[in-house]
Order: sequence, then C-alpha cells, then structure tokens
Amino acid sequence: MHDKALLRAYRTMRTIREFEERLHSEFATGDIPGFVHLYAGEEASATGVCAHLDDHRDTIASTHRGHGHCIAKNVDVKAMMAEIYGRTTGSCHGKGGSMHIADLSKGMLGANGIVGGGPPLICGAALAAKLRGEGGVAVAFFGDGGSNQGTTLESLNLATVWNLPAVFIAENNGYAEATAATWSVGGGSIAARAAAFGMPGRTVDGFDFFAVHEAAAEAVERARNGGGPTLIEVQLTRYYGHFEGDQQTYRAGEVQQARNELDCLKRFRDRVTGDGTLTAAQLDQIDAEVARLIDDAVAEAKAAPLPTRADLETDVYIQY
Amino acid sequence: MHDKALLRAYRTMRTIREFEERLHSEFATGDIPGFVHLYAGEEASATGVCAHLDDHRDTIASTHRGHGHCIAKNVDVKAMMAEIYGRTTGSCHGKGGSMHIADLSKGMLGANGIVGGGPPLICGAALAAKLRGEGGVAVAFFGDGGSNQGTTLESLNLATVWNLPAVFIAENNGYAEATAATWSVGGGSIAARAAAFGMPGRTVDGFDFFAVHEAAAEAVERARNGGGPTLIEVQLTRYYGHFEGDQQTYRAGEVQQARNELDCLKRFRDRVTGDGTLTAAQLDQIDAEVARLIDDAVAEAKAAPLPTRADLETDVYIQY
Amino acid sequence: MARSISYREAINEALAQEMERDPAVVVLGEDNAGGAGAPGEDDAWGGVLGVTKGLYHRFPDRVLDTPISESAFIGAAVGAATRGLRPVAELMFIDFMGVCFDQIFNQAAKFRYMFGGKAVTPVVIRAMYGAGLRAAAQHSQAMYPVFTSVPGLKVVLPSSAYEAKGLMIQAIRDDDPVIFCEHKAMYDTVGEVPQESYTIPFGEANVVREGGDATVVALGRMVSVAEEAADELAQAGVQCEIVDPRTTSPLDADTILESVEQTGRLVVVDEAGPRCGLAADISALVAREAFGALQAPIGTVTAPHTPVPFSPSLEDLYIPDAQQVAAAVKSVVDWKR
Amino acid sequence: MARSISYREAINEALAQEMERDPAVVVLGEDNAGGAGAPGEDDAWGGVLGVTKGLYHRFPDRVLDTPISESAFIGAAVGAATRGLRPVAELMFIDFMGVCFDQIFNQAAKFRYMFGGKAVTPVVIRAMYGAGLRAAAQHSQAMYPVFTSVPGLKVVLPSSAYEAKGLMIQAIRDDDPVIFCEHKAMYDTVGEVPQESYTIPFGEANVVREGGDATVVALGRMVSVAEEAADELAQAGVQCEIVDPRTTSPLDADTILESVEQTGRLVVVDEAGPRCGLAADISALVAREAFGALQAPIGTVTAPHTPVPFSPSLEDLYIPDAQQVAAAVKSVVDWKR
Ligand SMILES: Cc1ncc(C[n+]2csc(CCOP(=O)(O)OP(=O)(O)O)c2C)c(N)n1
Ligand SMILES: Cc1ncc(C[n+]2csc(CCOP(=O)(O)OP(=O)(O)O)c2C)c(N)n1
Ligand SMILES: [Mg+2]
Ligand SMILES: [Mg+2]
Repeated sequence: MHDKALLRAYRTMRTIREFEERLHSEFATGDIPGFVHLYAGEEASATGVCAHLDDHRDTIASTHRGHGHCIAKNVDVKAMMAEIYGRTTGSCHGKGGSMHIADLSKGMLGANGIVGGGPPLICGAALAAKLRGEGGVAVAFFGDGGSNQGTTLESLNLATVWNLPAVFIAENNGYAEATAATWSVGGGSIAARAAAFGMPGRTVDGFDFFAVHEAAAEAVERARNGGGPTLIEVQLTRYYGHFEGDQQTYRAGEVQQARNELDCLKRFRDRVTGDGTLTAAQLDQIDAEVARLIDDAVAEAKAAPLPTRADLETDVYIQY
Repeated sequence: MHDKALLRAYRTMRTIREFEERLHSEFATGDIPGFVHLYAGEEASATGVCAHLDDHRDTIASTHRGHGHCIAKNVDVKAMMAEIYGRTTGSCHGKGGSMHIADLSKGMLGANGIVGGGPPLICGAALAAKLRGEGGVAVAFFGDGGSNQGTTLESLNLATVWNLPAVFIAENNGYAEATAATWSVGGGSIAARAAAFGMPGRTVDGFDFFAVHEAAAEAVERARNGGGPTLIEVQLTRYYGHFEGDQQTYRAGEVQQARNELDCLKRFRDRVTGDGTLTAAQLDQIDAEVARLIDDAVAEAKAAPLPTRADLETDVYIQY
Repeated sequence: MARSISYREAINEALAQEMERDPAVVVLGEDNAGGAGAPGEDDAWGGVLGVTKGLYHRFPDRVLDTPISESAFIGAAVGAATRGLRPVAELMFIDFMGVCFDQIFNQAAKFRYMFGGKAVTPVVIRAMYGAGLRAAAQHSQAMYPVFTSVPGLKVVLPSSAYEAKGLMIQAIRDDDPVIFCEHKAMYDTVGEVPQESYTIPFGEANVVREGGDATVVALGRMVSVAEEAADELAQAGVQCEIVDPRTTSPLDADTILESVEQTGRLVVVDEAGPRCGLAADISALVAREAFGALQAPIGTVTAPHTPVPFSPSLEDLYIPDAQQVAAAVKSVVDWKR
Repeated sequence: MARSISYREAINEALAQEMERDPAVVVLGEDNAGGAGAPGEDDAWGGVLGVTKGLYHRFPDRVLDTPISESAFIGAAVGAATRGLRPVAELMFIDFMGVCFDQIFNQAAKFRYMFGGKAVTPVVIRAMYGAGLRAAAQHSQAMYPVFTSVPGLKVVLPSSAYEAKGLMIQAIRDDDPVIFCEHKAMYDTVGEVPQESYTIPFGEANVVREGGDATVVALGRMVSVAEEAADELAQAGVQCEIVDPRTTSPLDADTILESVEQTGRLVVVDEAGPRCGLAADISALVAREAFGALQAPIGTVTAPHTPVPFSPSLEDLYIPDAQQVAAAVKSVVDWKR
C-alpha cells in the first residue's frame, strides 16, 4: 500500500474510534436520544473492506452498528453526528437516527435496524452493478447473530445462483446482544457456511487491518471480474456493550485484553512506524485533526435546529 | 427387517402410488378442485423414513406434495381422498384440501402450502418431545426448492443450537416447479449444508427403499438418544408434473427412464422376491387390496356430502 | 387501437412495452422465465400462471428466475431499485408475503422517509390475490389491506384488463414502491385494451356507473360483482353509483365523498375480511368526512372473518356475491330512522 | 393483596405464576435468559428490556434463549403448541414480524380451520410496540391492526399494569394463538396489581370512565392519553365515556355500541396509523351498527400516515396527544348539521 492509502486508512480508523468514544461519553450525559450501538474496536473491518470501494459504482449495506461502515464509505461525519442528535442538518434530516444513517450518493445503502436486513438489498445492488457492466461490486456487512438469520442465508445462495459481484462480510464479534456466537452459530464457523452455498469463504483477524485489507482485495477483485461472491468472516471484539446502557455482565475480561494487546489502531501504528513507512508525527497529526473534527461535529450538531411540524409528513412518498 | 415390516412397507408404497395414479386420472376428468401435487415416484422416501416413527410420540411436517407423507404416517386414506374432493368426511372436513391434510392424532402436523413452512414447526415439535422426555422425534420433509428458503436454513441452525431430536429430510427430485435443483442449490449439494449448521448430513438413493430406511434408522436413533439432528438428502424423481396440468416442457426423458429402470416399487419387489424373503403372490395380493381400497376411497369420497353454510364460520377459534 | 385481450395478456403487454422502452426495467421471480438449469424448453413457464410468458425470449438478460427465497429476491428487487433499476418482482401468491414482508414494509416502504427524502425506490411487486380457484387457505387471500396500512407503499387493484395495463405501466414509471395486486380468477377475463402504451394515474377513482340512490365502492374483482348487483337493483328501480378506487393507496377520497354527498348512502364491497380492511377504512373515511350527507348506516359486504376454505361449496359462500351486495344496498336504501 | 408494581413486573409475575402452575408453559426468545454460551452471568438480560428477568433461575429448563432466527423460533413455538406445550415466545420489537409473519398468520392462525377443527395451538407471542423511545422507524411501530385483521389470531393490548397481568394469564390459558402487545414506553408505569393470580377475559371492554357527552374508544397506551384529555374536557363541562377494548380481537362490539347509543358521539384514539387500522375498524362498526344513534361525524385521532420519525421533536408530534384528543372530542360535540 502507498503512504497516501495508509494515511487515509489510519484516518478512517481513527475517525471511527473518536466518533464512537465521543458518543459513548456524550450518551452518558443523556443528550443523545434512542438506541446507540458502537463500533469501537471493529474499525479495521469497515476500513479494510471499504478501502477497495469507490463512491460511485460500489454499494454497501450495514447493520444497527453502522457508524463505522458509514465513515469508511465516506459519509460526511458532521452530518452523521447531527443525525444521531436528531437535527435537520443530519444525513437524514433527523428522520432516521443512528440505526438508519444512509447516503445513497456515496453508495451507502443504510444502516439497518433489522438483523439480516442488508444482505438481500446487496444482492439487488450487485445485480444492478452487474447489469450496468461497469465492474461495480456490492458489500453486505452483518454480524455473527445476523449470520443465523434466514434472509442472510438466502442471500448467500442467491448471490451464487445469480453469480453476483457481491461480498459478504460477517463481523463476528463474539456476541449477538448477550448471546455468545460460539453458542448461536451451529457448526461454529460462519466462514464454513460459504461452501454450503457454493462460494469461497475465509476467516481473518479483524484486529489486523492488513489482513482484512488483503482478504477483501481478493474478494472484491473476484467480484469485479465476474468471479462471483465471497464470504469473509472477520473476527473481532466490540469494546462497548451491545448498545449504550448494556451492563455486560455476560462478558469476561476480553475487552481489556483486546484493547491492551490487540487493538487495531495500536497495531497499525506499531507496524507502519516500526518498519519506517510512516512516522509517529504523521499519525499524531491525524489524531489531532480527527479530534478537532469530532469536537466540531458534536458542537455543530448540538447547535443545529431540530425538525418541526412542517417536516413530519414530508418524504413519505415522492408523489402521492 | 421382518417380513411383517417389509409387507407393511410395500403396502404403504403401493398405497401411495395407487392413490396418486388414481388422482392423476381423476384430475383429468375435472372432478377434483384446486391444485394437486403428486408424490408418485418418491414413495420410498416417505415410507423408508416413517417406518421408524410411531403415531403417538413422533411428529412429521410435510409440504404441498404431502399425500405420501400422510399415508406413510398412517393418516386414513379414505379421509384423505374425501378431503381432496372437499367433502365433510375428509380429514379436515373439506376445509383444508390437498395442501392442508393433517392428522394431529397420528403426529401428522400437516401438508403445507408454504415452501419452508414445516421445518420451524418441526423444531417446536422436537422441543416438545425433548421436554416430555419420552424419546419422541420430529421429522421435517422439504424439497430441493425448500432447501433454499430461509425458514428451512434457520431451522437447521436452531435444531443444532437447541440439540433437538429432529431429522430433516430434503427430498431432492431435481426440480422446484420448473427450476432445476442443479441451478437453484448454490454449491450443488443439500446434504453438504448440514455441516454448515453443525449436523451430520448424507445423501441417499431415493429409489432404494432399503437405503432410505437405513439412513433414517441411524438419524432417528441418534435423535431419540439425545444425539441431535441430522439432515438427509434423498435423491429421487417425481413422475408427474409439478402440479396436475403442468406441461413439463422443461424436462427431458428422465421420468421414463426412472419408471423403467429405477422405480422403487419394482426394485423393492425384485429384491424381496429375488432373495426369497417374500413371494410375488404376497405382493400381488397387497396390490389387489390396495386397488380396492383406492376404488372405495374414490367412490365414497364422491358420494360424501359437501360442507354447507353452517360450516363456513366454525373452527376459526376454539372460543371467541 | 383497441383489441379484446385478457387481463393476463394486458399485464404481459404492459411489461413488454415498458421493457422495450426502458432498459432499466427487469422482471424477476420464481419461474418467471421458467426452467432455469433444466434440460428442456427455455421460458418453460413464464410464471406459474403464464403472465410473464414470452418476455424471456425478447429480453433474455432482463428476465430472471430465482431460487425459492422470497426475502432474498424481493429484497434484491428493492436494493436494485435504489441503484438505478426499475425491477418488477413477482411474489407469486400474495399469501407468501409472510416470508419476506420485512423487505417490503421495513425496507422499501421506509427508505425515503428514514433517509430524509434522499432515496428513490421504484420497485413494483406483483402478487396474485383472491379466492375462487379452490387454492385453499394459503393461496387465496386478499392481503392488500395490510399493504395499504403501510406508509410509503402504493397499492394497486386493477379491476379489468384495461385497468391492468394502464395501471401496470404507471406502476413501473412511478418512483415509489408499488404493490400490484392481480386477481388470479380474472386472468382470463377479456376486455378492450389499446395496443398503444397508456397510463392510468394513481389515486384517481373510476366512476364505473352513475346513479343517485346509493354509492357502491367496490374493489378489484368486486367491481364486476357490484355491477351485477346494480343491474339487478336497477330492475327494482334502485340506481347505484359504482366507484372503483383503482388504487387503495393513494385512495381517491374526493370521488368517494362527492358521490356519497349526492347519494347519501354507501355500501363498500371488498373481498378482503371485515377487520381492519378496506371496507372499514372507506366506511371510516365517509363517517368522518361526509357524515352530514349520510342518510343511512354504511353497509359493508366482505368475506367473513375466517381463513379461505378449500371446499368449493364453502369457498363459493366465502366470496361476496351479487346477492349479498344487492341485499346490502336495499337495506341502506330502505333504512328508516 | 394488591401492591404497586410496574407493567414490566406485572407481566413477569404473570409468567412466573403460570410457569409455576403449569409445566407446559415455556418461555423463549432472544436473550430471554440472556448470555447463552457466554462466560459471565447467566440470565444476564432477561429480555432486552428485562421483562423475563429472573425466570431462568426459577425454571432453567423452560426459559430458552434463541439464535436470531425469528421464523425458526416463532415457528418452533407454534409447532410446540400443537404438541402439548404452551409456549410464550418473544418477538421482541413487533416491527420484526416481517421476518416471521408466515409462521404466525399462515400457520398458527389457520391450523384450526384448515385442519377441520382438530388442531389446538395455545401459543402466546409477546411483542413490544409503540413510539416514544426514540427508537426510529423500525423499532417503534404499532402493528397490531395487521394481526387483528387475521382470522384465527387473538390480539391483546394491555393499558395498565393491572390489565397486563390478568390479560397475560388469560393469554397463556387461552387455547387459541394470542398476540400479546406490550407498549414499551409503559414498562415503568406503576399500578395496583393483586399478588394473586387472576384472569381478565378476552372480548370484554373496560369502561374506564363514564360520561354522557361522547364516547372515546382508546387503545393501549392511548387510554391514559384519553384520560388526560377527558380531565381537561371535564373542566370545560364535557363528560367523556372512555372505553378500553383490551383486546382488539375479539372486539367487544356490544360495549362500544351501547356507549355510543347513549352518547351519540364517538372519537377513536389509536397510536397506529389511519389506514386500515383500529380507528377505521371501530368507526366502521359504529357507522354500520349504531348509525341511528350517531349525532355527529366519527372522529379519529391516530398517528399520521408516515413511518415513525427518529428525532424527538418529530416523534413527539407523531404520537397522538391529549390536545388532539380533546380537540377531536370538542369538534364532534360542537358539530351541527
Ligand atoms: C430481525 C431482528 N431481530 C432481532 C433484532 C434485535 N437485535 C438488534 S442487534 C441484535 C444482535 C445482533 O448481533 P450481531 O449480528 O452479532 O451484531 P452485533 O450487534 O454483534 O454487531 C439483535 C438481536 C433486530 N434488530 N432485528
Ligand atoms: C413461500 C413459497 N414460495 C413459493 C411457493 C410456490 N411453490 C409451491 S411448490 C414450489 C416448488 C417447490 O419445490 P421443491 O421444494 O423442490 O418441492 P417439490 O415440488 O419438488 O416437491 C413453489 C415454488 C410456495 N408455495 N411458497
Ligand atoms: Mg455480534
Ligand atoms: Mg423439488
């Protein structure tokens, strides 16, 4: 990877982390409405995958834990923050909230409040890309929990049958709410389900940006060239609860260990500074810029207007 | 197998065949209402599996192509025929029809008009059996088409996760309506999907009663003993169209070949008379008895009364 | 040029003309061509009742068979619609909505609102509804009230071959998600249909017949049942005004209300059930907005609150018929305080 | 002995008492115990909002966590009910019905009819509904009109802690499939609830308040909104009779009609939407059966025909409030021909 690409990847991961850490502390103040599911800890996945995608021809669909995917797909961070605060300046004018951030102009087909909601949509985005013939691909992100949903499983099959330019990213963070993936995923391996539906499957270390990046490169390449779909199981750890407010009594000490020993940002930094590709100063500068961006995003979101009665019944239909 | 069991198996298969062949000719007269999906050709599957089940503690759920499963699970043949003719003497008093024949007292949880409708129900029947602790098992039949339905795939996973006494019988007759299984089943093998959900899977020749019987014995045994679920893919051929009226232009000469060379009844007869276990006369007698039974069933069904206005709004609720 | 063609052919022609006109239109569903992967004929089925027959040969890249995976392929149609295609997906029997409703009501219907007005999802979902074919409880339902209740969906119920063609072309060109409900007992119903392409706008009811004594709002196949009743009533000197809403969402409230303002009496005839259905919906509209004009209770004729029975003798009783409609109209016309 | 406990605790107590009484009762759903297979605490969640908390420790074999596979586990509950269990399955948010509706409306609801009266399916499906928690478009809906439209289902909407306990016990003992709709914004609402087991029969409305000027039929959480409006109106000299149907199927038509016969005026207040919903359903009932008593248009107060918006400022406008109810009542009371 070129320096520029590395810097961009680092900036993306750092932005996600900062965004989520900040939401965590803001949520505690009671200012943030609704259910918020944080992606902190999982940054290398969204970033490593989306590094291969462009805004115009490639589409992703996300989950309830969607902030990281949105940021990695270049959705405007300030608009995202404003959306989470329910403001008119939000990505969805405040109508969607955390679970429904979307930006079709960036090929971001939405976070999704329904577990398993995204994979069928991605089959359609992939079909559209295929018929358009410009080499576009479509990527569905889902969790270990989502890998048990019939909609997801059907989509794996349809993608093979239609030979779609699709990539399925199963983010296995070990839990669906409080339920362990080791318990809920019959057979134990999500990646192994790929074979059952006729596509290649593999497992990668989700703390390792480079491992994700490389696995995704291969899958995206195959899709772009008409080689059909791939399933990648990314193994990672979420740093916070299922949603903000979760007491997490079902967990052991895995988060502390992951933060200390495996963290994707730390690992990235160690590697690129260790081999002399980038300097600590370059990364520190990004850290500072990102911190400012998130500060500004929160401040601007809080200052932005809330929607009013005039907005309540608009945008249900294009024409009715 | 004992002679009595063999004779019973032959009688069951012959009854199914005769029932279906007779429906085929009666349908052509225009007397039979609605959609009728014939099971002819697939008899060894229902018979080989249900031979291991008893009426009281074991449950099966079937599909739109349910006559064979019903007969194999000891549902009254005359009541079935009357049901298909829409008479008050039918298994469901004429309210269900071919696609909804059921007899809970025989552990037959219904044919089903919804592809993939049965497997979730069977998880529940298996759960009930497990909690009751009498060694009961539950069996879901579904087709190659049904193996792509999310409800079926979810059920495979749930059965493993809950370690249910369940058996999944995928009857792969090569087609879902006009669509070839080789096209619609991504990866090509239904049995191979078992591993993806953590259960044993195997493929058996559905023309060979003994092969089905043996594979089912093992699966039922495992389930009864707390060993969890199994998936068996039974490979067979349907002798008629998807439903009566289907022109079958999508097919090649496979039916004639199957009838001539592979037919389960013929093969059964050859084997048991060939090795001297049973005599041709014993089987001929069953053939004659079955023919009379079906004649009577049709005659009685045609003579039975149709339901009337008084029946229209009953049995929606137990109490309302 | 108008010729007599069937309801089935009218829909097929609409699909063909739109596919011809716009390369973004794709057709997909189980056996919509038919015979995928099979050794015999291509386009072997053209849909289970032949509605899409012939399209595959004209547009081989744009007619797709699917595995039996309604969530995946209806969802794919929805996703494709957000990415520039105009898919027409077939759910086959509307009763199958239960295995894929999420993609319709939580995804397609809500994108535009949830995403702050930035999504465009021009998907058409075709589905066969209705009783009469002895297809029993899971293949005979009239589920359009459920779709009508969902904000973000449009729901179409063509009552003739002419309506079917014009409404289908409108559905395909419409930028919102549309549930297009085809009564399967009407596929062979023949009517005059122009060869040329034309659209019938959504939300504009058709006054099928004028009359001053009572308004009869009838939906889908019930329009012809209402006409039969009206013929009978006319002989007894009662003149019905028959209104066919054509689309239940949007609903042309104005035409219904104007009619009731003049007749003072209303009967709603619907093949769906009595609870939370269209008969209730339209009754409520009138009881709220035109109460002052009402001179009698609002009559409703619907199927009973039961599953659809299989036996022909029961199914015939299940479906509202002209006698019931005539009796309901007589009863509101004869009503005295 | 009655104590003050919350709506959440009332449901929990009903479940516990019935599990104690009847070994056939099993509870299942995502994280209904919580923490299956996880290294930490057992019964870590007791459901996403804690309703089933504590049951697992008392009945470890009869409280089951599930994978995220609503079709499979809701269907399993249905299948188990036909085989002797009395499962209480949690769908969690009612909005998730779209991924498993088939098992509810085509299977559970129809078995008895399709099978000629020979099936018994005593399953209870618990589901949280309603807006107010800023949970946005896919976690805030009031989908009970859809279930109400389905023959074979019973639908329950408890409006207080007292109602919740008695209706849940009835639901578990009832032999038909029941959709038990819990308003998630009411879980912390406290009320007097007897410790002892008791049932509230289905299909018997509760006249929450008597009054002669107008009947207000209010559902679920809207009962308290109607009471607030009635307090306000009483100060202006308008006396409302508030009827809480408790169950939308069966619906106690008699109580509603009797009330309207006396007041001559009706407003229906529902958090669901305006199209094919309960407001329409009850309006239609009255316009058909009690027209002679009606002295004014039937008012309805519902959510608008939009998805549920996320932003608190919009969601607060989305949910019907006491001001809207009071205005609707005033308008029917003041109405003149
Ligand atoms: C259809 C559906 N069922 C249940 C839920 C409730 N729910 C939201 S997130 C979640 C867990 C998802 O787990 P996983 O897929 O592993 O994603 P993660 O939260 O770990 O990122 C559940 C059960 C839902 N939103 N949609
Ligand atoms: C959910 C659903 N989708 C589609 C159908 C229509 N349909 C009925 S049978 C059938 C084919 C089933 O194929 P398979 O499972 O292989 O069973 P077979 O008919 O071969 O026995 C289809 C598509 C249905 N009944 N239910
Ligand atoms: Mg997870
Ligand atoms: Mg098949």
